[in-house]
Amino acid sequence: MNTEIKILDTPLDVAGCIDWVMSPDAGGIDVFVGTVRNATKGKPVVRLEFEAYEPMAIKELEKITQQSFAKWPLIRVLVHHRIGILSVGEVPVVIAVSAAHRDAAFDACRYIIDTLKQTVPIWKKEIFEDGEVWVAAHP
Amino acid sequence: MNTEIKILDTPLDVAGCIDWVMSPDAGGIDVFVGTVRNATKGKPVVRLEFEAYEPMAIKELEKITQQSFAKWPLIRVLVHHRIGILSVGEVPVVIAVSAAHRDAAFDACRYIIDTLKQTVPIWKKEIFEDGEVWVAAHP
Amino acid sequence: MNINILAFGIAKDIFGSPVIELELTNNATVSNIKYLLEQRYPRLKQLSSYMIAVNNEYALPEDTIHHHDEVAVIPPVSGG
Amino acid sequence: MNINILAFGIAKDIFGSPVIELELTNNATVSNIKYLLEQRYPRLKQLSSYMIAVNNEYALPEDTIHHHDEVAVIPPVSGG
Repeated sequence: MNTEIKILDTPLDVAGCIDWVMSPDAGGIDVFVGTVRNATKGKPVVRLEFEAYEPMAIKELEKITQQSFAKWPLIRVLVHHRIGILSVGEVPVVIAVSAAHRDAAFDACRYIIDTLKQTVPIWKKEIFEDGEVWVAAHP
Repeated sequence: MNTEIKILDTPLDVAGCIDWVMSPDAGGIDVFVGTVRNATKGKPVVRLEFEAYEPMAIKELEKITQQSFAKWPLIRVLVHHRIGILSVGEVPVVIAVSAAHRDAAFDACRYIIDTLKQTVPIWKKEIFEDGEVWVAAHP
Repeated sequence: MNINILAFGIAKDIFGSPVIELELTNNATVSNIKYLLEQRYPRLKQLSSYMIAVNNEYALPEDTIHHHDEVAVIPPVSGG
Repeated sequence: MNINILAFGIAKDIFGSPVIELELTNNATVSNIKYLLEQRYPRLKQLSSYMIAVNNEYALPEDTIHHHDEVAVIPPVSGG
């Protein structure tokens, strides 16, 4: 198989993700690693909580990766998204794309993270010292 | 320091490179991992040899990373390039860029690899079953 | 018919539960569900937007709901 | 003055050595160096292009060479 999509409640293995997309046909791999920032608009973040509607999230991610294979000549695509409680510096998402030529890998990796953030049913709650907010919920 | 540039004659540590650019201020990391392809224009590649004019290569890489910090709001930038003999599947280059927002990380990482391939004095020789070629040397 | 409505993110907080039950007529549409939900949970109207998913796919307002459909409220997503 | 010329990649193969010595007049330019090198090593003219670096910087054709400069032949690069 050329695609691996997982929603995990354990720390993501970034090196393992990159190994998975490696291939003797590949000339370049682009990897996006999301990390939990320590602040939002200057306000310190204590931790994050991610929640997914899992079967639908997997289905939407499959659509996005299939679209990527249709748009670019790719070799392998991996998307791992973490759920549960994350501290500052931890990794909520890893997207890794291998291709014979690097332009396709860059374009596809960026397309996947941009589209994931628009369509995949996963939600992030930011917990501050004095309260908590579901990101993007309100205008 | 926010920049690490190295020319190494030992296998590159991709996971260590990503760890190095991680930061509590970062929201996204983009990583480019070059890999040795098994063929060039359909012809099987046995191995590659990379050679660098080291002091000048470091100087040119410093220019590129400084330009990147001038062009985009970045947090950390790492470039590790390997020299010597590499087999198919091995990693000649890792570029890792962290930023508060992912667009800057993607743009800078792509700019660095594109510019590296144009200006940094490093040379690649492809060794085939029946001969060898310095890549890009002849028209 | 009675349909379970799954809720995630802020919708779960607004409902006070990850799933609620809604009584619908047989030809109920996604639009009808949104109307009923907003009647019962006015805070839904304060969201930037929200979608209804039917059987793990984003649904259109005119789509009709059938007895064994899995229906979910999808507030603005924020993964990645 | 005698200047060492460093060579890399295919230039090293053409010279048969990682460094050669060239005798130059005092006001010699990068252009003059290229001319002398191409005279002695005509295969250089078959390259897609090549540059001269002086003290680890790409040099212009009109730049002049001084006694302690580090001079190198830079054939088309292919790193990454």
